[in-house]
Amino acid sequence: MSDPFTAIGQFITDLLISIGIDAVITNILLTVIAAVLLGSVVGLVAIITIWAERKLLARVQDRLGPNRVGPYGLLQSFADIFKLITKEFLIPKGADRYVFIMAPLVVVGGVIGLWAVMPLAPGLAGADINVGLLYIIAIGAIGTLGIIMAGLSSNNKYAMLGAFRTVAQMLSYTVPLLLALLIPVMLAGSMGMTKIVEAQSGTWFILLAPLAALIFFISSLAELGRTPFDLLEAESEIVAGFHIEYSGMGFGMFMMGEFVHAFTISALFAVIFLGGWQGPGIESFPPLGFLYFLLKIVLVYFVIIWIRGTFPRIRIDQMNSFNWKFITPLALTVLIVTALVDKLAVENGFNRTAVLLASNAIIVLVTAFLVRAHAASLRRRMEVTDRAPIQQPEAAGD
Amino acid sequence: MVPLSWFLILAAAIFSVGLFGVLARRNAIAILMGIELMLNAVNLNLLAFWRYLWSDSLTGVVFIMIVLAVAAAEVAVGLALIISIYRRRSTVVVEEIDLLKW
Amino acid sequence: MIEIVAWLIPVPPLLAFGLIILFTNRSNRLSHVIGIGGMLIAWALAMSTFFYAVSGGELPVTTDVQWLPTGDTSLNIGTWIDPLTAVTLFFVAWTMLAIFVYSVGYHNFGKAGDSKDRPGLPPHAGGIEPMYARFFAFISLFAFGMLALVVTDNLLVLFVGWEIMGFCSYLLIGFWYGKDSAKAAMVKAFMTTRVGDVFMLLGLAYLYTLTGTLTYSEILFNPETLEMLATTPSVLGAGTSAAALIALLFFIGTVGKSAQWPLHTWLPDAMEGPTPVSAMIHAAAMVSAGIYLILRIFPLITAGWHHGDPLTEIMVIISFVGAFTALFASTLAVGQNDIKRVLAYSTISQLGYMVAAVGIGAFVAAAFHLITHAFFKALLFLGSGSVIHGVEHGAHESGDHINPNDMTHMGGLRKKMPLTFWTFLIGGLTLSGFPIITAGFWSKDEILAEAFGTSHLAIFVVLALAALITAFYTGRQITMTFLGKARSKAAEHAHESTWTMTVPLVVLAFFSVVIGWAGVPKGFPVLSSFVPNWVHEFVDSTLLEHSEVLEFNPVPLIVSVGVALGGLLVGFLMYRKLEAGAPDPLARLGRVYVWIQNKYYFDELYDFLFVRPAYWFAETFVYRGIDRRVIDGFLHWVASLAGRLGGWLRNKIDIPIVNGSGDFVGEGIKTAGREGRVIQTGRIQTYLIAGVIFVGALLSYIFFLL
Amino acid sequence: MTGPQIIFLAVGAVTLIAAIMVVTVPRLVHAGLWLILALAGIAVLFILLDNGFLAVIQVAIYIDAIAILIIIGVMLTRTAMSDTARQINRMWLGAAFACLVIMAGLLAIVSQAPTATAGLLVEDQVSMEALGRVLVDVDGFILPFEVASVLLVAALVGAILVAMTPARGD
Repeated sequence: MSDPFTAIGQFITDLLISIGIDAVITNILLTVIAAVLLGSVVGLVAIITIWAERKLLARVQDRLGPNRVGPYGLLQSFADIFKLITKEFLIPKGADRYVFIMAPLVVVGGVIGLWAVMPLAPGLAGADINVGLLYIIAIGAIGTLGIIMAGLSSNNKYAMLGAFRTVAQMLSYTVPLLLALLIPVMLAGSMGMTKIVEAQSGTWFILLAPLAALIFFISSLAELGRTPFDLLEAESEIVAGFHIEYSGMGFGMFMMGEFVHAFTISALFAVIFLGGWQGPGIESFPPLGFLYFLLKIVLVYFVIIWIRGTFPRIRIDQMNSFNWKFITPLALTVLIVTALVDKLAVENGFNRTAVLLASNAIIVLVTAFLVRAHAASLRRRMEVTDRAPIQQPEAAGD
Repeated sequence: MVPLSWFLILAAAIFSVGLFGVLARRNAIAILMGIELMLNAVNLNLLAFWRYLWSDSLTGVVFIMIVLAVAAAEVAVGLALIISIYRRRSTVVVEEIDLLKW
Repeated sequence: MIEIVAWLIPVPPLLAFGLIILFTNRSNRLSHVIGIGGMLIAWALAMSTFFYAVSGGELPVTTDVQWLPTGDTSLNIGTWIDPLTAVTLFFVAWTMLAIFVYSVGYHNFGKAGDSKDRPGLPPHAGGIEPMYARFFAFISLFAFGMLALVVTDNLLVLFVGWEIMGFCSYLLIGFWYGKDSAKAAMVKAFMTTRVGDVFMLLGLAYLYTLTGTLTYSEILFNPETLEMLATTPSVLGAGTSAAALIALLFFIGTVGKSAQWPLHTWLPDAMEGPTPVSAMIHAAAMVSAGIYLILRIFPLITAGWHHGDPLTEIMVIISFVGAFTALFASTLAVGQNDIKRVLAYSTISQLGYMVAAVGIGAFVAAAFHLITHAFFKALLFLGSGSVIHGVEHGAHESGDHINPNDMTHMGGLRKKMPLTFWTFLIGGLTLSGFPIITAGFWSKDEILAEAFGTSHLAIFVVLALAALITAFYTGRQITMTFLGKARSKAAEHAHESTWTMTVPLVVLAFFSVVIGWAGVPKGFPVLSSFVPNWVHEFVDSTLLEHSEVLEFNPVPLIVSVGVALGGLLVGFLMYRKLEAGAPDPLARLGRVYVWIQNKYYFDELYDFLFVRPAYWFAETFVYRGIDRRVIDGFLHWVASLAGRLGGWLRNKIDIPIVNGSGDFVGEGIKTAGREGRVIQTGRIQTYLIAGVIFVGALLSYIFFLL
Repeated sequence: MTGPQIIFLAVGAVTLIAAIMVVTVPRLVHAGLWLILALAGIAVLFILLDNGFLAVIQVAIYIDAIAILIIIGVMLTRTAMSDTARQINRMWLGAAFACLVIMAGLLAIVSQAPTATAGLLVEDQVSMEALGRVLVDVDGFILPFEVASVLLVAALVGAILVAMTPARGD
């Protein structure tokens, strides 16, 4: 019982062959089964996370949350899904029909596609390719495409504006995200997801690269379009953003895409910075790794919900300047410093964790000092110009 | 195994299609798209040759990476130019951008 | 180790200058901390160098690196520490440090600034100087120039430091550029010293063409080079050697820098600057630099001359200029009522002593007097600044608006400003050469003894006379300023200055007394058995050819004591009972006094001789004659000629021939263009199609037809 | 017909059709979306050529960046040219002829191409590490690599400068 997943796979293969199916086709069938299974499970996860999110948000806001349907309102999400399915999927007049229909599919497909390379437990990963992280980046941006398609095809200016904002935000925050991801790649020496998890058998990367983890987390929030970066669907400004014209299951798909994306990002964070399925006892019983992985995902997801419950939304000019003037330069600095320090530390026999942590701490201190100095100068300028506004909101990305 | 010539024929076809886009489209952005198609056809060609004839060195792959970088730069500058022209002259039709004609 | 220290000495003030000018000029406190800190570091380095030198360290310490290759030769930059450098560093560092500290109090640091104060004008209500930080930047740069000049090992860097100081003195004399007089003074000082500097540069160039080097060790301490220079006839021919000509050119630089007759007129006007600047220019740095230069090139001046020989022409010139200046300037000092101007003329006169000493070959005596003079003159200037400061405050309090520099309005300040009085008294006595206890006595006595001992009686008499007058005006100044009764309300309300001003006074007073004891001449009754003539032995070791120590002779001693005491006494007696508003007792001299008060009309003479002819020349000759008539006329002639020629060419050649053919070609091209322009659609796509079809044709040719 | 050949034919057909749609559909937005499909097809062909890395890069750069940028460009300028306007210029017949000429020329050259079969790939030679090393190797491609990075920076700055809204009063 050392590797149950292989054993199960072997069992199914044997079963199919015993029925009399060709070995090649068996292999293909097995892959298809695994893919469908993984996709469905991940899709279903959304139902649970929606309930969890509503419940937790309610607690944060001192409310009860869903509590009518089922125990603790557990069946609330199912009720919602039934409602959405039974509603008509309206296609607005003048809309670009096929693009309009395809947009939610692309969004959900892009998100679920990410799970193809996610290492779930020791020896259990959809496809352990050597450019896993790059794949994540590439496929992760497909969602942007879906949003653009939705915005374009809706024949609605709010949808269009929402799509613009989304694209601007997502493209911008991909830069620090990529830079932050390069650091774990450097530390692990590979882009393969399994290799990255294995490299964290000793120390999790969040200890080696806390700043990278923070940058990754923030950029991911922006990619997700979650609070505080939820200006793509800021109701007060652009009603509901790109999915304003969607109803029924089309809207449901976007919702699902969003929640699954959040869940996926939590999983990614767990894999890259929290050691994935690493934990005590996995050598003797590998399925334990899956449990650890799930626990870590839940932990990160909780933090995301927590932030959603407590942070206000930022303005679009703040979103842009925060990215280009703060987080991207910081990510670059951290990348360079980590590369140098890691190389030198390993060569000179220092304790890697201590040195990297110290370098991160120094960067934090310097950054804090610079930010303080900048704020002081802003304040001075404000005093000089008296009550004149410091800064006109810059024109948005259009 | 796929014969090398299949790749080359496909690449030639895509290249010609892209060239047609460049030659016949009126919209500047559509012309850009045509150029992208041509570049991709070239990339396909390069990779096919690399795989079939020179897979012991990485020259082909590096060449493709450079093409990718150039393509990215080209699109960025090209789009910037188009948008700049659009702002000043409210047109993206290349036939109407003829200030320097005669 | 000591080599590095020598390199580092000028650096801190330069850094301080940069820091203050670029970064800290908004913060007065930070600026003076940096300025004084820089000077303090430089002082510490200079002291360590000095003590290395006097404690028997191996001298000279020298280092150099290549700076500027110039073909066959290369200009090096380096340091040179020998006994002369060491003692110069000693007094420069001390006096400069004192001046830096003194400036804090002088510019009223810590007092609130008056809103009416404007940069470029002295603060008028005792508030802080508006350009406080800038002042420290300037004096830091000045200190850099001086220290670089002292520690360098070649004449080129010496010249660079020299010019930096010239520039700084320009800035500092005109520090209060809002005053017209200050503006005029800064220009005058700059232009006058420039006259000397040009000659000095000529000397440098000449020296360089002859020897191919400007390094001390290769010229001044190389007997072969000196011999070569002494025997080479100069470009002037007629018996003057190259060495003499170069020395003369350098000496003219000194005349400018050290304000010797006839280029002395800028120095009294330079009193327009703040008093620390006066002290800086007249004691520690700039004028000392002039003397330092002729001491430095002493081997060059005396090339081919040996002790006991009759003086060479160049030495005669130098000693004459020096002695004349000493007497001449001291008489001028008598007629001045401005407390700082008296000191200015006194400085000129004392510098004349040193120049005269160099002229008669008394190297050690000149160096010794340079040191003592630096201390006591800095002390006197800072003391006078303290007095002016006190009287100014008194003027503010009593509302009695008088010129705070004018001694006729002072009197009785002894009680009001005791510390200033005692230190000023020490300085004054030192200046006049009060016997035994003061340093000035020993140094001046040594010069007189040298002049007497080497039988240059004319020089001796002139200098002794100058010493008498010096003692007289010193007595006059002290009496008018401190003794008797207050002759104005301002003087009654004067009070002592802050500690930052008085502490430097005390330090300088200490040195003014003590330094002399290092130079008690050999054979002096009683005393010489206690203290050796340390200065003579140490400083003399600078030179290759050591001078013999003169036998002790009581005549100059008696003369010296006599003139000092006599002068002081006469001064005291004459001015003891000076009443407010009463005419100066010297006015009884009649016309002579008027001449003295007007500085022998030298300014007017120069105005008449140089300035106005220059204006006239520029206006009448250059502008009207050359510019308008000759050059403009020529241009007009050329222009009209060109015009006429052009007309002819146009009518005969251009229109029929050139235009005709041009029009034909142009019209032809135009027609061709009109017909052919349909091909140019302006659309890249069209061209591309054409290009592609051509490429296709080419391909098919290559693959199917070849 | 082996598996890869079937896949190639399917993907190649899709790619070629997508490419033709790119240059012919009147709605530019659709052209952009077809472009994405064509680029994705190329990426799949890259995988068929045993270079997963370039396939992922193709997706990341062409689809995520370039294609989306082009679609944004289309959206930004969509008022300048309505989708019902003529999209093909008057000389399209000439252009088509020229393309056919080029295509014929290329095919003629292809017909002379060697009929090589793919050798086995040595895993070390396609690994990213090897690629990374050869890119910064002095004997490798460091100069083109650096030049390309300079080009990218220049393009970045230039694009911003060109597209920047001119300051008021300009």
